[in-house]
Amino acid sequence: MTPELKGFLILTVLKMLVVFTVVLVGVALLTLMERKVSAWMQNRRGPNRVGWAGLLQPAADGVKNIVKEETFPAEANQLLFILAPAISFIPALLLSGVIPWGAPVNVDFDWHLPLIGYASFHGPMSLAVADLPIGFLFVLAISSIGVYGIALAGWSSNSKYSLLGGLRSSAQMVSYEVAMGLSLIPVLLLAGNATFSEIIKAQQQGLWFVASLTLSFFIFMVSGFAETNRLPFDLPEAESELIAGYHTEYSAMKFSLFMIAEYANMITVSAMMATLFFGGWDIPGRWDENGSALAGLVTALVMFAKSFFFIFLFMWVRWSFPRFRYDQLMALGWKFLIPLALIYIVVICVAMWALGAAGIVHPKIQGLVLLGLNLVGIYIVFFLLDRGRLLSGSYRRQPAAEARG
Amino acid sequence: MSTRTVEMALATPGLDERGRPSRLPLSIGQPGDDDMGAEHMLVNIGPQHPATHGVLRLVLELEGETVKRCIPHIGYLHSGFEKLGEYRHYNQIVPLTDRTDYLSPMANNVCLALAAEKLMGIEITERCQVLRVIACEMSRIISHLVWLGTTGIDLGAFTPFLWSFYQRERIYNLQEAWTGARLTTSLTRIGGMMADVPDGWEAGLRDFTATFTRTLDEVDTMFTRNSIWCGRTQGVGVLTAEEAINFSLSGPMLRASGVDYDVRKDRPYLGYETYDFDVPVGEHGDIYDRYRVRLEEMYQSNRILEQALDRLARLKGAPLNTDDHRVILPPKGRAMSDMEAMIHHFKQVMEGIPAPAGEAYLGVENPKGELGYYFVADGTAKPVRWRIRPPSFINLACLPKLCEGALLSDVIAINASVDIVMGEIDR
Amino acid sequence: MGLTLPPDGEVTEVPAVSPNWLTTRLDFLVNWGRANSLWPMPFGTACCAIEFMATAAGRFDISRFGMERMSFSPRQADVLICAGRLPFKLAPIIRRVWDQMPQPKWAISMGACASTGGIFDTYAMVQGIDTIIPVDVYVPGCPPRPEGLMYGIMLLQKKIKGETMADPSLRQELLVNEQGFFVPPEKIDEISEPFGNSVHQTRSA
Amino acid sequence: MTAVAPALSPSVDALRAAFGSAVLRAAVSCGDSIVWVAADRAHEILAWLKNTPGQTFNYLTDVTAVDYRDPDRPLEVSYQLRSLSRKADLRVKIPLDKAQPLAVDSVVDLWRGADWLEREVFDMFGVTFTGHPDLRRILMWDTYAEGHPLRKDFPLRGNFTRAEQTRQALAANPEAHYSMEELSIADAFNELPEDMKRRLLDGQRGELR
Repeated sequence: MTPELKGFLILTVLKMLVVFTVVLVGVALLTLMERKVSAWMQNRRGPNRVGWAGLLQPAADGVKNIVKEETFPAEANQLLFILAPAISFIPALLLSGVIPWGAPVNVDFDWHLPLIGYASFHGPMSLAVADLPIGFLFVLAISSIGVYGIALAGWSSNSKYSLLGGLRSSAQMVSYEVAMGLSLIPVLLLAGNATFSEIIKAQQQGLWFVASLTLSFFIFMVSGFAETNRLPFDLPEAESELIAGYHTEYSAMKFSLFMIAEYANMITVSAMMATLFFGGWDIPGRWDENGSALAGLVTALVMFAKSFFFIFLFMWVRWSFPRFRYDQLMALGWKFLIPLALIYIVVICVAMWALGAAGIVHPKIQGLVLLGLNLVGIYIVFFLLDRGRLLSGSYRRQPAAEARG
Repeated sequence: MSTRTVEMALATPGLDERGRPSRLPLSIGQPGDDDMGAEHMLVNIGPQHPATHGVLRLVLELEGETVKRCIPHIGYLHSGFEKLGEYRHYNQIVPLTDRTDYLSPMANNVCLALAAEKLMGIEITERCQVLRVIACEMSRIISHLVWLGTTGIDLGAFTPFLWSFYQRERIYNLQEAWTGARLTTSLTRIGGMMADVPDGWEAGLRDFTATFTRTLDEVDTMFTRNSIWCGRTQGVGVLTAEEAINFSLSGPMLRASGVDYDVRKDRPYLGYETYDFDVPVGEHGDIYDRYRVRLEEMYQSNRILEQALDRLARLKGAPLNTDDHRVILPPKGRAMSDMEAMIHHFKQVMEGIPAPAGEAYLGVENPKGELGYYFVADGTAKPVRWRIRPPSFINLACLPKLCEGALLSDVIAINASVDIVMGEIDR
Repeated sequence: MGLTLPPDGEVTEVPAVSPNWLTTRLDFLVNWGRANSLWPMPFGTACCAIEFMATAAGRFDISRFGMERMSFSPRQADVLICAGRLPFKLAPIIRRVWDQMPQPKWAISMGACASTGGIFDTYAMVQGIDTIIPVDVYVPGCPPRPEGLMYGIMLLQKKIKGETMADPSLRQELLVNEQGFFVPPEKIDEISEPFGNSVHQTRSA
Repeated sequence: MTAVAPALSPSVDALRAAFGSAVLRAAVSCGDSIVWVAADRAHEILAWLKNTPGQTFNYLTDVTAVDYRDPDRPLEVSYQLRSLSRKADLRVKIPLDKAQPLAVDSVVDLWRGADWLEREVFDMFGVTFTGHPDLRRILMWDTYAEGHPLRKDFPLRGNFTRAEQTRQALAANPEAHYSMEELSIADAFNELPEDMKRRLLDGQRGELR
């Protein structure tokens, strides 16, 4: 093993430790944040008895769940029942490995370590655990594994509520996976690369993709909400209908794993939204290219802030909206988002070709042109076509005349 | 050709002596049914379920997520109110009425007092009437607030529940100041009230009426034009006017179907004919119209409250209780100093107020619908029969009809839109 | 659980549990977690359920204790709060919900009806849910004010903090034969005071 | 509450003209008009009241029954009718001799709202409503063995001891509260095997196994 490889491995392990720790601690804090945010929206206080301002609440929950009795329904398929939380938990963590959490940092070391020997590393180090050349496909592939966990949980519990939750979840995930994938194709077209860091570079050169691909961002965001099973798409665990949906029969730590997976998914999707459409760790002004540790830290903070905003958005939406009905959810996915994404791909392709033919090659100008195109598109989609009609499913009517008698 | 019924947790099929299954499959599939269509699942919702508003139990026969049949099972909160009432004096029944429809206790108290007064032929004073109107309309507001919040939860929106409970707490404060209890008010007595409102109470209620509609406006902003909300509620659980009448529905359920019937307008009591208010009537008979009707009713109740407060100010110092010594206890001071008054007090408390033989039915417009108390008396101080006409019991009876062909999520929404309270249904 | 009294004259030896430092620390940690993360299973039936909702709502806000996550699935619940009256028709349901809850579990009987039957001394009502499930904290009132319920919750927290994992009897499940959980009537009378409208009235008759 | 002495509803005279001796008597109590009719023609009379122009009692407010403290006095089933358009009320009462089997014709075919109300009267008083599509107990469970709670011969605390009540309640399988037969009785009755039909007609449904 060469010293370079050793250095690379050491750094990777370190990065893994840091990222996974941060994500898991983040998940714990997010559960608290969710409770605090909801309390804040609902004229309440939220947990504030344990630790300072309730900061230890997730710890108390965790301790309690670890020492709580694990129940196994008598008729459940024991193997799958145990496997299901793990299947939904692992992909959620894996996904956080490919997100670049900050600008590359120049690392330069040459160490002699006991047991390992010489290890050295020179050059820029990506702040993703693995900046895969197929990062993008990796995300799509792994995130669709998560649905197995939920579907298996629903099926193996041998409970009707769980079964319905699992079925709903499978249908929902499959449908929105398509929309999500399609919505990302314009990003690929524009970036010309599937690596996250390259996508960020493309946004640095041009505009952030939220400007040049606004509709894509919209589709991705909606699908992201659906993929994470968050309200208004939380049908698999619709509390008022299916008690707790697919995890009705789960107790203690197995149940916690589902919760951790949900919040980890939320972090990942938020980070992807930030990466793909809001320039990732990019700060306008381009001063972060020197690769210093300070730049890495600042960009990581910026990335964190962007993701945090989307996480907050998740919670904001959750505590504001009613839930979709199953057929409306399907209608939204198949009749609205997927056709829209397909049309949008065509539009972007044509626009790119036209830009190329017109000789406009400067990325910023290209982005501005696309922004104009998107504004037109938004107007058409939201103000001419939709106005809430497509969501109403099979039935719609004019707003009822004033109900006063 | 499969006519299999999926029964997973419901029952183990038993065998009779001859070894045949003693329990029949739920659906007898017709020859020619396609395989997919013939496979039904039986889902049991409740009695302990977040969306059944208590202990209602719904057995749903599902085909996929479509409800083929909905069979409500009630009685899980049957406490024997009517039987208990036969062992109580008329005034002792008042605390029981708190606990039937516990979402609007004061309106129930008022209904009981009115029915007993009708039975005994007692006139109440004008100030008492105004105070009872205030009690009824406060109850309507808090009951509808709970409805609004819980329906929001059932449809997935949690936040309005807490907003509406915040306003409910304000009414609780007023109730507590008036009656000493937050929920079980026992406000009325036959011929009058348990107590007059305390000093400064009107100002508190005025403050409430002036500000609480802000919450309604917020909810209105959140829901009324929300496309998810409209999609979930419009065209779901539709009942036409004829069906609604045939099902004996009452209250907002009936009015949302387009029947302009309100006990306050059509058979006025407590001088409701002299108040200026509108009765909102829907036209489609779906959940959305029920929502609109109830929301508007809260605004209208607010109007009534404001008018009643004006009258209350005019009637300051007027007598509260009727001057009928058969039913009204002598003042405490006299009972403590005057022998006759004390004997009278003692006899009235211990022996109760005898009602003349006869019977009386009186219906009032409760938040849930027409609440009717039906007394049969035989000349003693305890009723032979105390019958509650429970509006939500009768409204709920149309649930199987409303749920036909709906989706599972719709059943929850429909059930919420009926606005049931199990204490009243099961009694 | 209080339902098994030793026969007269027999002295039961309490096993001397020697609390060493590690187990007490562990007990402290575990009890701290359990006491501060009591997810309620709201078994709300009647009026008390409304007060329970008020407790969960803004002004009183049960979420401060980390209890705002209502587990409507008994599998994830820690404390069953029976809020409201319990008719006989519902008795097997609450027993089943209780059986479905994983250990450790506690029960709060909220309100007079759940604790004793309250004013409903009728043919339909269970006279106190402690004839059905073991109860840890009784909250009196008809209905109890939210403050009362919160006091009950805090009492339960105090009780939990005094438990030790070394005592398995705390987590013993009551015997359930094929007829379900059943306490003989004479036992009920023996350990309960006269109640109801008359001093001659007992729990069982 | 009004000072004007209330008069008997004009519907009573119309009923007397149409049905003669089937109208047993009529009275006014506290302003409500009450008419007693014979049980065997009750359904006919109620249908007439609902459908005849000029009567149009299209709204069934309530169905209930009264068991008097006097054991010789007949049990009365009471229908509270209302005409929404005319704003008129009428209470129709059917006296039932307690020595005979208590049975009345069901009015569910006239008012769907009578469905649960009649079931409740059946449950609480033991009055059988002939022709009711799904007559079974509604508030108490199907195997409830103590009797009909609102009858005067039923003690307030029930016929059994508390211990026995608790034991029975806990021994009950919650699923047994509704059996498959009950669920499918409404529309699958004709497909049932003969012996089961007979058992159901005898009222043996919902037995615990």
